[in-house]
Amino acid sequence: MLHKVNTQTKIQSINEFVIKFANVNGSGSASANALFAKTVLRMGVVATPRNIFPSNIQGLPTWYEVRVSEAGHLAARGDTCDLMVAMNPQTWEQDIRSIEPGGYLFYDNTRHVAADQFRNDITVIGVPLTQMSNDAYENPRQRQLFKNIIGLGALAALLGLDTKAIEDLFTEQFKGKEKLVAANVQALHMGFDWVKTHLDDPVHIKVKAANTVGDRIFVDGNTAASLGAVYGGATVCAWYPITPSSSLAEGFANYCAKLRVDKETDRNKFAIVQTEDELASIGMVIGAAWNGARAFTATSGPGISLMQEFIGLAYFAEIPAVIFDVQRAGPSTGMPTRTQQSDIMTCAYASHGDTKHVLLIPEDPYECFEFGALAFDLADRLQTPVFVMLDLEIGMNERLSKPFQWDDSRNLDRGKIMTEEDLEAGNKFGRYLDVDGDGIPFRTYPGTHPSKGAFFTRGTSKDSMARYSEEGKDYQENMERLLKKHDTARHLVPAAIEKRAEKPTRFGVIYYGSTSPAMDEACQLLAQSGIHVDLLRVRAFPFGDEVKAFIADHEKTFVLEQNREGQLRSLLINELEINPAILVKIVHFDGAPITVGFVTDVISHKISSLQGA
Amino acid sequence: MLHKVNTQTKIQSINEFVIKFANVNGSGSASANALFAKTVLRMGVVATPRNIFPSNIQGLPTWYEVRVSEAGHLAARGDTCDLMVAMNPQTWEQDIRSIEPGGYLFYDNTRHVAADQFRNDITVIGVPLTQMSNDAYENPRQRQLFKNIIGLGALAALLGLDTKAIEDLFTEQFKGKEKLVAANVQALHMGFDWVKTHLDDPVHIKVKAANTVGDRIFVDGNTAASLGAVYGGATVCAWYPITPSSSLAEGFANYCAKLRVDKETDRNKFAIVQTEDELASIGMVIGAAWNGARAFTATSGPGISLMQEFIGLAYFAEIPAVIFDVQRAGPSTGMPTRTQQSDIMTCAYASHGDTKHVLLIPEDPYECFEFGALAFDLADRLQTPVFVMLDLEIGMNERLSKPFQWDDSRNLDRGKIMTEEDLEAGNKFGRYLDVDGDGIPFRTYPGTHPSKGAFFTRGTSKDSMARYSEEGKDYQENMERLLKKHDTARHLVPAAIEKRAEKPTRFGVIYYGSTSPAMDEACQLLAQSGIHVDLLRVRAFPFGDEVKAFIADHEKTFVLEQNREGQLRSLLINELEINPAILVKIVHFDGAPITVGFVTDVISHKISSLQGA
Amino acid sequence: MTFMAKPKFHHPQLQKNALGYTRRDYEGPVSTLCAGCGHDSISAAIIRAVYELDLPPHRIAKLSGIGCSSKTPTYFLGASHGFNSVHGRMPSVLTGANLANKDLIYLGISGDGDSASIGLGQFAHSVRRGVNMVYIVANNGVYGLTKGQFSATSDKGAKSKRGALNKDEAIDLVGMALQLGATFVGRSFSGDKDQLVPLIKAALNHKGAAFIDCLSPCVAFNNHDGSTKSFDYIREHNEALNSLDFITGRQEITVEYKPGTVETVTQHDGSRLRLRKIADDYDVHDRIAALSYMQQRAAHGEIVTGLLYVDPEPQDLHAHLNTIEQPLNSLGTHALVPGQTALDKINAAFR
Amino acid sequence: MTFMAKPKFHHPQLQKNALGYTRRDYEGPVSTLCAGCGHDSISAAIIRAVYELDLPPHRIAKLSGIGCSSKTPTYFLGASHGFNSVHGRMPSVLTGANLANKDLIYLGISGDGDSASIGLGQFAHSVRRGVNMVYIVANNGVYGLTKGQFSATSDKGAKSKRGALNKDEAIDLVGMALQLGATFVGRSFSGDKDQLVPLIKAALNHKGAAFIDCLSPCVAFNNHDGSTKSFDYIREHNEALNSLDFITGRQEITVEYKPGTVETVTQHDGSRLRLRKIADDYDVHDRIAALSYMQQRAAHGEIVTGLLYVDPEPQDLHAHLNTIEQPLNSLGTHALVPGQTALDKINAAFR
Ligand SMILES: Cc1ncc(C[n+]2csc(CCOP(=O)(O)OP(=O)(O)O)c2C)c(N)n1
Ligand SMILES: Cc1ncc(C[n+]2csc(CCOP(=O)(O)OP(=O)(O)O)c2C)c(N)n1
Ligand code: SF4
Ligand code: SF4
Ligand SMILES: [Mg+2]
Ligand SMILES: [Mg+2]
Repeated sequence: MLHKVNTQTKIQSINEFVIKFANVNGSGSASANALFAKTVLRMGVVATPRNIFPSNIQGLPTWYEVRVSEAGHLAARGDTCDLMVAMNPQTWEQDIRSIEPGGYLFYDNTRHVAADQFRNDITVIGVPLTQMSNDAYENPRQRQLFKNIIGLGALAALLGLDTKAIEDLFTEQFKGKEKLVAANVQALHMGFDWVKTHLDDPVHIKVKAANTVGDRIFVDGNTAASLGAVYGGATVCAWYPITPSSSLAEGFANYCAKLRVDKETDRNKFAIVQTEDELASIGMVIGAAWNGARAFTATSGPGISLMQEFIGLAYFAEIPAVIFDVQRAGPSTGMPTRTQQSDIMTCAYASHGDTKHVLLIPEDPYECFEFGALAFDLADRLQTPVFVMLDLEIGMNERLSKPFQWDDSRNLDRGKIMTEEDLEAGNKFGRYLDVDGDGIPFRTYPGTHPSKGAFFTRGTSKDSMARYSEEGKDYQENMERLLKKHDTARHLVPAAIEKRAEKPTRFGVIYYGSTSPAMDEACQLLAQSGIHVDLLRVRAFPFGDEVKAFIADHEKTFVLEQNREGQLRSLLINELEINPAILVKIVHFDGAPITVGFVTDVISHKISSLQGA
Repeated sequence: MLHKVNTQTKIQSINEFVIKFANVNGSGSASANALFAKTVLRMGVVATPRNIFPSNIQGLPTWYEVRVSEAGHLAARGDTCDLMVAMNPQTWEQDIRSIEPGGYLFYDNTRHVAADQFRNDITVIGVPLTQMSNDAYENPRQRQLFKNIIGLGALAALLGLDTKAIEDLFTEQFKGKEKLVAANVQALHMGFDWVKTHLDDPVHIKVKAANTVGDRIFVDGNTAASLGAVYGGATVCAWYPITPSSSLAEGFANYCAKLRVDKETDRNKFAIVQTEDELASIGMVIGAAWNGARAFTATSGPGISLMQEFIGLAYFAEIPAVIFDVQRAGPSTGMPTRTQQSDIMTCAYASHGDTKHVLLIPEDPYECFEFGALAFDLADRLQTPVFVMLDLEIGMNERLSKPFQWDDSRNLDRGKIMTEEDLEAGNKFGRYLDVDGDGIPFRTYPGTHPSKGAFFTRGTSKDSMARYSEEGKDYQENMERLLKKHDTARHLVPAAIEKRAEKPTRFGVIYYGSTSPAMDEACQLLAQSGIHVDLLRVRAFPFGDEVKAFIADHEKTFVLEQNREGQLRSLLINELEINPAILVKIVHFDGAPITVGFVTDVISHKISSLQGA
Repeated sequence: MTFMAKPKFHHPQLQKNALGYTRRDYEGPVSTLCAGCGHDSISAAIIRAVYELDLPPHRIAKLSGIGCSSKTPTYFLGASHGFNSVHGRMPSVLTGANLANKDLIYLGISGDGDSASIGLGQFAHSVRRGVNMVYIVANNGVYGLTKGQFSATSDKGAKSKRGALNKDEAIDLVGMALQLGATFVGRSFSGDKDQLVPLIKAALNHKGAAFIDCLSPCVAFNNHDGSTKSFDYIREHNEALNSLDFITGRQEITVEYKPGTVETVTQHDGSRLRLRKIADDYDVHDRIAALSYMQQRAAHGEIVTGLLYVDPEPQDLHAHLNTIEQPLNSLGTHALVPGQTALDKINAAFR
Repeated sequence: MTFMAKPKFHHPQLQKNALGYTRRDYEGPVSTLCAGCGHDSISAAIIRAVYELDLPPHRIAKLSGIGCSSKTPTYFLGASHGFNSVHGRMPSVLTGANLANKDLIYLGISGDGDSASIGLGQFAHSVRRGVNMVYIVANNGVYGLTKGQFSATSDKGAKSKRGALNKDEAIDLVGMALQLGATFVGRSFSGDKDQLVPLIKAALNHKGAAFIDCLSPCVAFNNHDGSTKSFDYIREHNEALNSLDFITGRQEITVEYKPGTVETVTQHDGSRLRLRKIADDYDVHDRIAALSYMQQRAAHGEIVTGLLYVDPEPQDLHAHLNTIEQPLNSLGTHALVPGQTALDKINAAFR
């Protein structure tokens, strides 16, 4: 039934809106929600979903927010939605509050809700989902599951979704289980028909088929990164479960099972160990990498903290090790299911003593794949730990992304390895000799040659021939070579990407990682209101010359990040010797993904106050 | 026998010289060496010894370097010495090399050394120590031990040491074992008499009684810090052995055994646990501190790395925890018996996520005591981890220091505690409520009240009433309060100490910790050559306003530190928003203590090149 | 199947114990665990045990690591201070807390992932130090909170919900605790309150390292066929060694049993554990025999439950450290700070 | 007292083994340990074992943690790659190395502090995973390198050099290894080469997790009266279970023994362990009995040495993981990178 509650001008929109599903976790709503997003995509309209879920398994509130945008915007728009599918009584009040004026509320009116529980400025659509489901099904599990599908059917009718597309998705999902397909189709139409029968097109937000998706794929960053690890030639994965990184390791296991089992023998070209903790994970990675396999771990903040001692060892003993850090809100256990970019400093300077590490910072699933593979080449070339810095927002949400690409002529770059043949040929080998002037020495794999090339690896100081040494000179030379190596890394890591504003401007913005869609869209909005900023997306540490040049080119550069301290800004100041006065810190760190609204507001404010001054 | 080897002008000096003993570790030379330093001190002349020892137990080279300085200089002078006591054939060559032209070599000529093993520009004094000892003693252990005492006797004769002072030291050392006293006195005179009989006063370096020691005490920093912990009211110590921090925990145990055993019951007012690792150490400290005891651990770099996760917990859950970090050369295992100041960044920003910690940085044993006690008050007041940053140089070497002082009217400041009475009186309690606007909330100890004041402590996000919360607003408010608390800390920690040059200058120097004596002396030397610099010794992080003011006051400020990266400089730039261009990095990081020579040279060079420019 | 129900009591909530507290005074906020989770039954058993022992709730400190199991301290004894620390490290935090104040009762709650994987070292060392505590592992053989990976107590050959087989040897925490010198060792099942509640009561009165391995099925991720930690599997393979009555020093023993079938263990504080033996030849004071009995039965697929070992005269860490009677956290300036006079002597020794 | 001597061989150094190597080819640089340290004797035993087994030195990887014991890999097998990692974490590094290349032999050297204190968790988990390795703990009951603190294997009641008494329960690594499923478990004494060398040889040929607890006195800090890890104490309390001959598959058995006194265990690779039994009723294949025997004897103050347990058909981690025959570190682009065609399919699945 439709409550007409003093409706204001209704929001009218085709293919540009935000819908939010408020659910209880563990209630089986997730798959119906995902169907919604996929259906929109199948209709050729960009849809970007975000899961907001608690750190618990069952019974607490979760939300699934979908931004539908024919214009192609992928970012979280702001704190509000246009249509709320309110299925969770626990959060009813806050859910109602978050609807835009003129927006819509969709709810299950099986249970009566008093009139004062609504708002006057929204359109309320009640559909008796539970009742329909209970009438149609006996089994409690079925009742629960099909209620969600009935709801989807109702939404399809209200928003003009292509039911054929949904039916196709059922067919793909339940391949071989035709009965299930039929049952789902039936439930879908139950909801659809109810709306068509009882309501008179109350929702003026619509999805219309379009052509903005193209060949893009819909995938989450953890899956993409795990595939990157497969293509990067990783054979050893040692990991310990932790939100939001577990699905990266689990994704690797899935892809390996598909792509890396030897056809003839049915045996595995990979080894995956779920370890007892993060110390063991990174220890195994280091052991495997020392022994010539490509190895990685995936973790999040607490794991990074636990790995500190070992990371220092890998730095000082010069062992390639790839670490995917899917960042979440810290410090400590923090908010395990919320997103943040707050491990930047911890990773860049990980471990006691003087260290400096290489970070790769992907913006989306495409780069998760690309950097995921690249990390292994870089680690081998540089013989040092390489961090790939994802965050929960990129890692655990599916989103549209360029399709993955691979150059089949590309070979794994194993870096400077001295082989048995090289040794046999009499090549001089000193494990820590800087033969090429780039700070990167040669290494041998254990077991290479019966009498040459063996060396002892240690976390203590040594001379260039890898002999234990407590000589100040040996120590200092080695430490300086490591700095040189870090400088070499500057030229190997992905360069920052610049986007110049249409009009010349004194203002630049530096941003990175999951901030990217919000920044891109905000930049357009700002330009529309006459505010122009040049953009630089940093993709790695150490920073290339282009970063310094960009900053030098602007009177003020805003550094936009999702942490409290402005950690990348600190890195920029410290490593590029920048005057802090010209780098303006902008931070968003409440654990929710940064929104277009936030970015637009804060930059326009900052600029107007700077211009006022 | 005295080899007169083409002697140049001999070094002539009274009470100003460096003597170095080259020994093999585990050979029992340590106590004779210490007697040397103490004798000089007893003669009223300042003597500062440094142990340079390997990371092993027996058989490798060690050195004991003593700077004798009536002028009172405590720093390492440079890489050379005036008199080398060369008792270790393994290091003969480098030992000979390190003697200043015109200097002296003292060696055991029982074994013949070919003439080409010496230098032409030094005076060589051979004394048949082994032979004398073997002639006089049967037992191999006695032979070994008394050889060292015979050597001391010979040196006493050569340098003019007061044998009475040495004899007194024997008497004190072997109180109640008169036989040992007599035996040692005999050996001493054997050496003394040999020199008087066979040599004609070849050494023109002398020690003469003076009056420059005053009431100062001769003690190492670890011992001082452990005493600080006793006076600071620490009752729980959880530690794991690691060089160079073990003697701090062991010192605490010693003092507790003396000062903290209940007379009546013979039971302990302290609990010390040698844990299974550093994670357990910091975990116990956190548990004890949560439960209202003052607790600490002592460790070094690798331990700090292992503690990272727990440190983040203590920060976020706001638990006082005192951590003594006796720094050594990193990264990784690095050089465990060499000194460095390279955990500054790791400690200041310890753990993943956004964190910021309080550091206290003592310069000498006096401040080790003072800050050792103060750390507990600060930790309780601020309810956060407090690091006391020693280093091997301060921690493990005895040196002259002001005597320890205590104000008997001082009470342990337990910070904001809500007691049973407060709760009973109806005071409102919310664990994370910022009632006073300083960011510091009240806490209750577990078990305080039957029905009020209990709360749940966690590493996850919470609201101000300590209830679990994943709300962005609660999270952000809490994180901002923590920043406010950090700002409050600025006013509570020891202020930096400024020493203005005699003449106005454009140049300042910031330094800290064990760099202090070298800087002080260098400052005098520079002034003598017309170079004036103002000094600021930073004693804590966060930095007080005086630090910012000092930097603002100077065109260039040199930041002098013992690490590769210039870590304190990074902190200054980052936290005070200083333009890096005005902070000049000067680093010394080969693991040896920074020397006067280094500081003088590098500052005069930098200044002349700046003035040239 | 009472063990499947959420902790709802059939008894009147408002009956008062000797201290005048109702059972509600021992409860906490509503649990956020899955409906039917074994862990909630353990919480209920703890509430009952503490209530029945007439312990003032605020004199108990609850500590835990991270995991679904480690969340439970939020849901019981709301008037107690609690500490949800970091993953696998509850034992050290508890040890420290215990050092600070020997007068509280320390209840450590952990999971199998928390204690047998990441926390194995801390578990072992806290036990061998004899920390006076009740250490309960809510053992479901799986990582609940991270959604169903094997834990180190998963049996070799056990099947995960997704069908993977576990190939690693299982860690038997009871075996470890016995080897490491725990002075009270029991195993129970969240579904068996009659066994679990007296076991917890006895452990709470034990003045040493008391360890209880409590099987506690995870209905979300480890309650399927092929799991060896499902409700059904445990019920079928449970072999109770003995059943226990816990009698405080104050209480009188009323019921009489036939000689031989009952053993009474008197603890240091006068409380008694009355064991009704089921396995006749089992000696609850023989650590070595207990260990080998456990292992033999385990090799036959049996899960032995009950009180497995107890030392009625345990020594705890405070005894080893010879600490004073008064809690360390109650000592003030006067007791702790030696003052300038002492310092003068110390200074003199350094000249 | 040969065990007191520095590793100097009475046999001619230059005699060649089947591979044409002399014993010198298995040595390393001069040890920097204290003269008389038990650890040096273990190094010597390793050198002899590897030499006599005709193993090419470079096919062995030596890994260790931190401590005097962990330094020893520098001093033997100079032609092997070595890895002196971080304190207590050798097991994970070794496991990773093993995963990368199953064709090398992995020799892990650790200390009692390294394995029983900080490294207990990694020790336990590497053992329960069945990593194919020889894991030797040079057990001196003390922290040598940090100058004499108690380690977790110090016996309760043992006295430190400074006179302090240890109050904590000792951790018995052999007991742990047995419980955790090690497939080869032995204990020996650095002073008893005749026992130690064949034990190491047998372990090197064992294709699973082989653990040897080797008592190895610290002459600097734990060789005094009151120590239970001194040379004298160990010699007096040593109870050898059996003595072992290791016979490779190639060798013939020549000497005959009376039936009953000798047991021959044939390993998977055809090598044989010939055990001359001293304790008659001891069954080297019964894990549970072994454990309880150990503990019983330990309770009587005896240190049982010898081969304590062996499974002649062990399964190792690679078997569990079903990895291919070829070492993973030898796989190249072709074997590992699926290429664009596969990617096209994957992309399609995401539309
Ligand atoms: C250092 C660290 N690593 C990983 C995690 C993620 N994590 C949270 S709970 C958990 C496992 C919990 O398993 P268990 O202790 O058995 O508890 P259960 O949920 O099964 O009751 C893990 C791995 C974490 N919180 N901290
Ligand atoms: C993380 C860390 N903590 C502490 C130390 C200091 N440390 C070096 S060796 C050692 C103990 C070694 O004892 P053990 O393993 O028994 O070897 P031993 O020297 O007795 O052979 C310790 C605590 C360290 N290197 N790293
Ligand atoms: S996931 Fe398992 S362990 Fe966690 S609450 Fe649910 S049933 Fe309990
Ligand atoms: S200190 Fe002990 S363990 Fe270390 S080398 Fe010396 S004798 Fe061996
Ligand atoms: Mg579990
Ligand atoms: Mg040891």
